[in-house]
Amino acid sequence: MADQLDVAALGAWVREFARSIAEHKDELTALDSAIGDADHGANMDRGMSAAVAALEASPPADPAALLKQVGMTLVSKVGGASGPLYGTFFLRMAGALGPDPADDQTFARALRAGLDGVIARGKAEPGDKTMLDALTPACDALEAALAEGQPFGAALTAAAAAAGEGRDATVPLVARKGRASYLGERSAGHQDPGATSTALLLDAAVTALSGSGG
Amino acid sequence: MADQLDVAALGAWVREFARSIAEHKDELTALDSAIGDADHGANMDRGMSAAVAALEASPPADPAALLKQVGMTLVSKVGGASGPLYGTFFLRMAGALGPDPADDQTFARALRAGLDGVIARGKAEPGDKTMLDALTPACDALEAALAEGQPFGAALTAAAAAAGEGRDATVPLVARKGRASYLGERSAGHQDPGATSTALLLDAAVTALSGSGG
Amino acid sequence: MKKLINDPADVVADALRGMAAAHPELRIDHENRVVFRGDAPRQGKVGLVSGGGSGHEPMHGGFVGMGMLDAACAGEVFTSPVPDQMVAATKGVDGGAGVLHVVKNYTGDVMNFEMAAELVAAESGTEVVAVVTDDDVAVQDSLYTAGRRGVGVTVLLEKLAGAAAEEGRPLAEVADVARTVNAQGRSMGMALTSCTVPAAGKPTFDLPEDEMEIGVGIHGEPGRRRVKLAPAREIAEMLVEPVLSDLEFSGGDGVIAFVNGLGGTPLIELYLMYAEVARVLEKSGVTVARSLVGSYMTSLDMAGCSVTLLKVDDDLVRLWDAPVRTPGLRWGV
Amino acid sequence: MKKLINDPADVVADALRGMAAAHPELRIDHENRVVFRGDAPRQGKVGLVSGGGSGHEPMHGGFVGMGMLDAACAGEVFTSPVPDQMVAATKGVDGGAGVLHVVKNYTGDVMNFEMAAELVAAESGTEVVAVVTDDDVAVQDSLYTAGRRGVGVTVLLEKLAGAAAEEGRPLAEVADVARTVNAQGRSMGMALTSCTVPAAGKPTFDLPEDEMEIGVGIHGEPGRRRVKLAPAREIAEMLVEPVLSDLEFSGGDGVIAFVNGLGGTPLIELYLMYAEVARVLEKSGVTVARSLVGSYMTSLDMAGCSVTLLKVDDDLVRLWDAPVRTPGLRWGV
Ligand SMILES: Nc1ncnc2c1ncn2[C@@H]1O[C@H](COP(=O)(O)OP(=O)(O)O)[C@@H](O)[C@H]1O
Ligand SMILES: Nc1ncnc2c1ncn2[C@@H]1O[C@H](COP(=O)(O)OP(=O)(O)O)[C@@H](O)[C@H]1O
Ligand SMILES: [Mg+2]
Ligand SMILES: [Mg+2]
Ligand SMILES: [Mg+2]
Ligand SMILES: [Mg+2]
Repeated sequence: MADQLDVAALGAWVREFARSIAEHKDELTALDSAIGDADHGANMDRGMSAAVAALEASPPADPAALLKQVGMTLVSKVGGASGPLYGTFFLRMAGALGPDPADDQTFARALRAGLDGVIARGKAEPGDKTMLDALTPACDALEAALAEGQPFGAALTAAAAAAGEGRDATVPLVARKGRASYLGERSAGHQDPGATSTALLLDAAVTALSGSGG
Repeated sequence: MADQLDVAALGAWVREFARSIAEHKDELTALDSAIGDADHGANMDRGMSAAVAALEASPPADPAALLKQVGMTLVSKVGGASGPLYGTFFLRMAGALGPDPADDQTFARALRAGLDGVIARGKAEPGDKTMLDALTPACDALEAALAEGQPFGAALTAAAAAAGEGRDATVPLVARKGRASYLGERSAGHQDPGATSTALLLDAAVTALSGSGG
Repeated sequence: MKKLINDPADVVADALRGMAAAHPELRIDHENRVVFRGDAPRQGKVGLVSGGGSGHEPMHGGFVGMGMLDAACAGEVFTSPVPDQMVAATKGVDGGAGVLHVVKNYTGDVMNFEMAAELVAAESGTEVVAVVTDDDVAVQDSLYTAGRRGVGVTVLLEKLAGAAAEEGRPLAEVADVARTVNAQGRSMGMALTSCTVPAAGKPTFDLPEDEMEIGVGIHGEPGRRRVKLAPAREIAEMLVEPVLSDLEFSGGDGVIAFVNGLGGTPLIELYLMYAEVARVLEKSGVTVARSLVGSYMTSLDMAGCSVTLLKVDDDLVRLWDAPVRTPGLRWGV
Repeated sequence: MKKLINDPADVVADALRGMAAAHPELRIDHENRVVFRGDAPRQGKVGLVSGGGSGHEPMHGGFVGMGMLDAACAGEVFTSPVPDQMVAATKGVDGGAGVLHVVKNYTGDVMNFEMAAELVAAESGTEVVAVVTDDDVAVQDSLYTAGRRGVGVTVLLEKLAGAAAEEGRPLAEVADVARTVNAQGRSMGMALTSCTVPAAGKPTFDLPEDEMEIGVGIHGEPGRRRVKLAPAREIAEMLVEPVLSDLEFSGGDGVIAFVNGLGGTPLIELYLMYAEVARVLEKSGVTVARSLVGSYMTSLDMAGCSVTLLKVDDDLVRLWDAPVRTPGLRWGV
């Protein structure tokens, strides 16, 4: 079934991401303490709680409206680097989705659009030790798996695994973007907080969307 | 020999007091940390070092001049409560001594004059948990021992013992004067720093003057 | 001990060098450690002299200037200055109209200022009046003790009496303003951490992570009681209630409300405390005529704050609003 | 965590309530967390808007007022404000002569201000120019990185560009002043202790009793290197040397020398540091035209300081001396 990614499914994804962020809040802040300013957990949790509250308060009618609402909420509630970046990510995803439930390919294209939005907004490249280091391999893996004809659930699992590997691979990197870049060489040896929250986003997709794809 | 308390002997007393203060500086400051502002060691050490330096720089000609110089130095170098109090103590002692070497009785009278000066300046009473609680019993003991006809060394030893007992007896007291009074009941259970330095003053007299008296 | 200092013994001298470099409009007598107004003595104006131990900056040196003090004597850290300094300051600001000594009620400060006044009286015809501040309600007032400490009211008094002197009022009136301010002001402080005296090298007292001291002064002396850490709104009550129950503050022309930081507490927390203090005052029917929020009377690096309330009338409000130009307080000029 | 706060989540809102209570001359939009000049918008005057994460008080809200900012947006602690706030601020100060955004160079701040400018452009005809400060020599400048942080120069820029706007200069000239200030200023900071972010509840980094961080910013991020504690005179050299070797400061009309406290450091230590900084500058042939010593851009309760030097000419000195009336900086009025 290639058209199961409806507003309910995407809403479940957003809720699962919010739950997971709340669960990992302290871990994200601890990572941000080592090479940043100790607020990534609080930022993401404030934003995703607000996104879920907005879903409750005014349930969006379709997938595009839902992700747009999430993006707008993040832009107007988070601030910092993660607010505009995750906000742009969801807004661009929304722009790539129509009002109808999405199929696997549409979802993958939307994820890529989100990634492009993050690049346009933040001007980082893979290897800069940012969330891109999790998001880029995740997009690549999702597209590759779908191209190989894997089922959506398996493709998402591959994407989440790639995101996790990308997150782990940030450890040895010297940061070139974001706050961690101020540390120069001292940023090496620490995992990037944004890549960590992005890996949680992909894990949430596995949990919430695996049963929905085609 | 009742006229051995000459300028050399009194100078030795002042030097021995300065040495002892320097040795006990941290202890005095620790006592003042518990119920005051952590400066009694530094205050006394600054003052007595300056007093000794002044003795070196311009050696006074006689006992009165010597103790006056010490008192003036303390008044103009120490500040805080101990500066005016110890300063007044030495100035009043100086006033009670003549230019000639003192005998035992004259020394005892001078010590009493110093004590009266501390009372006049600080308006405290025995039992207020101040240096008076060491100085008052020391004066009393010195006078009593001399009245009994004890030799000067033994009388000084009795005075120093009384000062030590007075110092110890400050522990349970609730302070009514000085900074410790701000603590109210919480000042009980701590030894008074000023009574402690005063006991050192009497110990220094034993060390430096015992051989000089009659 | 973590401090931006050189040798602990040189802290006061080194800081005065910095003040001199940063404030060419002041004249600093480094030998006597007196900060003078650049234009002291002002002929015909009552001279205001204060001073005390160092470690409370900007008090007192930072309050020297037009509309406030004419000179301030800097003692060693937490140690009253010596009479020689006060004599030099008094002579240096004597413009023929007499000199007011503003003295905080500590045994050492009172005795040293007394000795200075005796020396001035013996040496010259300068008329000196001393006013002693003793506004700390944390300390029980009694004839048989050293009495209350002088704390936050001192800052307000130096501003208000300074304005009165600047207006040209005679010594007796300036002293009256000072006495009125002391009589109508009360303070209470608290500490989250101890301070560290440079010469001592370690914190004056230990305070567990979950406790605070209520009723501290400004010299690192422990407070009246130790209690569990509490939210700012409860701390505000612990500080304001004893002040309000010591003196009637409601009615009249209102109060100057002063939330003071003790040196290690950032401004964001002081504003937050002020919000809570203002709430308690409103609940209690006390009108705020003017307010002051900041670290004006510190206790080295101590984290904590104090609250001072001063009952004011029209005249005091006018004196408060009068121009002042000092490193620490500046407005209307 | 020892702080004068209520719920860590409410720190910014609570502190803004305190600012509002303490400064009736300002107008605070609590919903958008924007501090406005009471008389904003001023017709015909270029509007100055800044903002950033909270935890740096008095920056930026304390610099709102005559001669400096027209509005400041307060983000969460150490988190850039969101575009909605900046849009509200920009609209609220638009007096028809355009609006200058003063943005510190942090990824979040830059992106949020960019989005705000896009929104303003889409919604209205208000002309907006953004100037980004990036004066921190602790960070290597490179096209391939986020670049240098904006630190101490921001305070000086807000004063100087604010004075230019107050004089009635047009947007392009005000922006020129701002760009010149950023181009001619450099800073370097150090920490004796970490700060504690309220929501995190514990120090951002651990620093042993005998070590300090050199090259820190104002968000509790660790510095460039960790070294043994040193006397103030050596610290002054560690801070001033990299600044002097990054830009030629000698000759000309001299510099504004700014020693800034990071929140947990008392004024006595800042004056002491200023004495040492002045000594290094004198030795290096740099003339100090004006100075500023105090805690103007803090990093919560961090103990430490930063040094900023700004090359000035006659015009900048005149703009520096021009009247300013804000909670944080006040003179000449
Ligand atoms: N230019 C950028 N492009 C992509 N991601 C970035 C960029 N800058 C920072 N990030 C991501 O943002 C994360 C930090 O987010 P957060 O802590 O919420 O914001 P801030 O850095 O403003 O405190 C970093 O760990 C990094 O993954
Ligand atoms: N009024 C007083 N009369 C006599 N001694 C006093 C009085 N007040 C204080 N002292 C003595 O002074 C000592 C403290 O001296 P010091 O610490 O040097 O000065 P300060 O209290 O000003 O810091 C106290 O321990 C006490 O013995
Ligand atoms: Mg962060
Ligand atoms: Mg003491
Ligand atoms: Mg003292
Ligand atoms: Mg942040």
